[in-house]
Amino acid sequence: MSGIIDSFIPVAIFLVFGFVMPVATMIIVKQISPRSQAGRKLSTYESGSVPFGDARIMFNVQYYLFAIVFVIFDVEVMFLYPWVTVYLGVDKFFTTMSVIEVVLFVLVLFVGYLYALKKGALQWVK
Amino acid sequence: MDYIQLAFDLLGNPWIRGVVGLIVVGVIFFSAIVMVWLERKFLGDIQTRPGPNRVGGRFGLLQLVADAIKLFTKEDIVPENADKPVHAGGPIVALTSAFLMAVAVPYGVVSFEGSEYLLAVTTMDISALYVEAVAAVSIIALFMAGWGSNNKYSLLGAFRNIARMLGYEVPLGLAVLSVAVMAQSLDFVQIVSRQEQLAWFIFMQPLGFIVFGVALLADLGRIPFDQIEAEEELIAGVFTEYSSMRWGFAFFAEYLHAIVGACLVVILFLGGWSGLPFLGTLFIPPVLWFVGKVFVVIMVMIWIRGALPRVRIDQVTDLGWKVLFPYSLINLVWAAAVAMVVS
Amino acid sequence: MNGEIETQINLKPSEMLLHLGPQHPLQPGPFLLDLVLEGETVKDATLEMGFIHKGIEKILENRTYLQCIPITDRMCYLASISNNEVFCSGVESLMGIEPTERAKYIRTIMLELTRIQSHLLGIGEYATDIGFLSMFLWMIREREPIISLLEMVTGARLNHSFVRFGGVAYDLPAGFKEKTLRTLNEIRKKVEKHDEIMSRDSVYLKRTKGVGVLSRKAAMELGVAGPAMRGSGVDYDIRKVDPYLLYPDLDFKVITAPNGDVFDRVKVRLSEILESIYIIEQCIDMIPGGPFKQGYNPYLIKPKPGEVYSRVEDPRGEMGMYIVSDGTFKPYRVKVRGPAFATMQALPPLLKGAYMADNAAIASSMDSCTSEVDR
Amino acid sequence: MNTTGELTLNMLKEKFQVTEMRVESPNRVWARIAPDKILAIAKFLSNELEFDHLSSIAGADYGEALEAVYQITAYSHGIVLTLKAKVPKSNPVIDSLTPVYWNAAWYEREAYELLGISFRGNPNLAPLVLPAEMMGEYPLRKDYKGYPNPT
Repeated sequence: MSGIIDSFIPVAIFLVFGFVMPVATMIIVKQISPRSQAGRKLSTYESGSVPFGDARIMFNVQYYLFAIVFVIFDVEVMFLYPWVTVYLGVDKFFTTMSVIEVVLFVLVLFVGYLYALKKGALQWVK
Repeated sequence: MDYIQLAFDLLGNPWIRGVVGLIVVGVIFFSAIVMVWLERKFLGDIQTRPGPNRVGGRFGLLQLVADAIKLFTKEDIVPENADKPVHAGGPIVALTSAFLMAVAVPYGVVSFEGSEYLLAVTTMDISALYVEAVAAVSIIALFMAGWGSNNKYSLLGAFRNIARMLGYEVPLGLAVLSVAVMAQSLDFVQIVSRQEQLAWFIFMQPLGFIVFGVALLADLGRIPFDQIEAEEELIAGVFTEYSSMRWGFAFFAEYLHAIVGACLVVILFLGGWSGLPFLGTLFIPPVLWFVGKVFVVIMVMIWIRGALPRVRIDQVTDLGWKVLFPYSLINLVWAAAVAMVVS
Repeated sequence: MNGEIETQINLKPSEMLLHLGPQHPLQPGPFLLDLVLEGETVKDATLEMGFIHKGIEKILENRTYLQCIPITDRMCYLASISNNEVFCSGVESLMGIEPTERAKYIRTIMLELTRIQSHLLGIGEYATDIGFLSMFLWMIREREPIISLLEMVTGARLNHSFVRFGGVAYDLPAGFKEKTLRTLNEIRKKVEKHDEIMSRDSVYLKRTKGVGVLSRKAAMELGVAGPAMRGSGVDYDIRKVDPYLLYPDLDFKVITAPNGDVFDRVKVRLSEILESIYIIEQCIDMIPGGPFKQGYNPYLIKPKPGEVYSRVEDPRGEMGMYIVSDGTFKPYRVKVRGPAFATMQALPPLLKGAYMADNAAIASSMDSCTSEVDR
Repeated sequence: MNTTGELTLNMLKEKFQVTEMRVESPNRVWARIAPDKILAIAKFLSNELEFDHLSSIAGADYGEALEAVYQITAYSHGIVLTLKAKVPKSNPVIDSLTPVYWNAAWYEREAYELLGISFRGNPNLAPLVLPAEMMGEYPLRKDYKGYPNPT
């Protein structure tokens, strides 16, 4: 147990550093960079035109479809991670069984993929 | 000699190793600077122009220093209707994600008085999974940047980023998985030592290497896949509204990701820090092997950037879902079969 | 300027109005392209011009004929010799004179050199717009010797002001023939190489084949000009249809391509470069001696009252000028019909229904020049 | 070629009672038409005589009257038919050619804002190259004094 914690202590240090360093740098930058008072500099850039409407609109559902398909497949991939380290386990029977199970699993995954493909969920709509 | 021994012992303590490991941040920052310089120079060569040649002598060695000074002294502008915390958070999260990736990457081994010491900030038994997980955080970082800016170009870029990255995370994960199947471990150190026993995994599963390489390029957003920053379409994509060092962080995060990505390619497929077998008698320290291979991978990335036009976003998602995903599944089955035969 | 348009537009909640311009990396010059986007698809496009309107037609009315020539350069610096040529040939026919035999040859060679360099830059800009920066810089490198050749003859790199009424400003310098032949040989080899890249690279083909298709019928209806038109399979070239200078006697083909997509438009330009090289090589061996301009005082030009419509094949298409003379030292009215104007006009219908990502490819494959539209 | 140009003019003369016309050169023919007949003539030209390309629409200011000048050409032959239609300056209205030639739209917009010739039937007669606040200035008219102050 302590081994795992030991390996993640540096991660924690890096995490803290990763948040502190940019913030500290930005504080320094704020001190040394010039300020101008022009108001229009604060408007969003839109090729020199005045922006029309809000950028945060109801966006095309297409992007969400990709996300949903992704969630399904990525979770399935996650299930495979523990399997890879143990499937050559103790004896031949165990190995055979685990391989058969995983082949079935991947097949189901693949059928799901084919379904999504047929349904056009992965098709970029025009 | 005892001092060195003592130093190694001290580095066994995770706290000390973590703090000392911050040097790695400096090192990869420096290598990012080198990579930017290399990219400009090498791209210049490809495009028959000199590249940077004004600051720092004929080779423009100090160009990046000049750029950094410029970024530091530029005004930091946040658009008035931006979501300020999200806008500020984007580059920071991207940078942090790059740092967290760098933690788990081992850079080689050092032999000292008969025993071998690993050059890595931390070792963990699931480092492959861990690196992939923290790498995926950068998707959120880019989306934060795009959404927070309240700029239409940025938002389009952010959505493109999501659509693209999602398509490539799965093949990328499956490619890492195939390596793990062969190595019987998710630990980078184990993966490298397994390659020393067998052969480099690029020879064992070339398909996996191709899938991983393409997916990695897409994840990094380098040129055939740089739709989120496609200049002629979206100005600077998600980073349109960034200026000063805020933009600098985003820029650096991109290059840090590229370097760590190159390290991953080397560790997973090119045998890590192990030398070429037929050069066995030639003594080159493992770290140099590692650095050399990373260098080669980076040069190939730059070369690809010089040689290819940009792919359209729908073609990108098509490639991810309809080509790479089935191939990565095939490769997984292949890898599992080979692993069973080998063991 | 865009105020009244926006009030007319009713957007659906999922649609977004995106301004491309007047300052956008895609654009060769400022114009405003308003896109209504749904996701990544362009639902509607409106184009507005006039950000750099220079009033050249009005300026020309207030200059003597000779003073007009440098002004015509400024319409589009990539085609300044064709702009000179169309103005001068119009005034020549008003005056009832002909350029000397030697001047005809020099003018033809210069026009073709202009075409080559304009196409090279056009293809280069287009290449950056599809994210192919290397090709842009290669094209710039290839263009450089051509510019040097033009500079060698005219003394200027871009705004040449070289053509005169009944002749040209200067004679060809010594060694021009050898240098031209040598340069063109190199350019031909390089262009053939780029042509090979552009017809075999699979990523490039995916980006351009079948994108922005302008059918033969639509092209004729929209009245686009030059390579954009020939890329749609219409063999319309002023050099053949309404020949001027030496073109009736020269041997050359009108390059066309059948499909009318982005790929074909660029392909036509590449092939036209090779065809232009061939034309110059024909001319350069046969340049006769004799005077290079008519012997009269160019400052005192006073054509008879009348009007004329002269046209030439600009690198971008049909360049026409309608000149009215009232018998004084200054033209009464000059109307410029630029090829870019016709091409720009066809852009909004072409963009409708395209991907946002293809905008850049389509717009720059038309190779339009804002400066000329806003003359 | 010469005959084709002349033939065209003769047909115009028969059908539309055009009186003032001339053949300037083999490839250039010229006719002055009544402004109310422009649309009918254009339809006739494009449908029956293969004049399927509108090169440009210019305008000119002749003191008391404005003139719309049409250069009508073809993709298949090199004849440029110049049609001139005089409209009074007090009420410069003429039919738009957009039903026949799609690309007339922008030329008409340009002539409209620079010279003030109004084209009846143009779908979007908005200023193209001038800013909206300069409408009504008509810079290409001979009596234009400059904006905002003459230089």
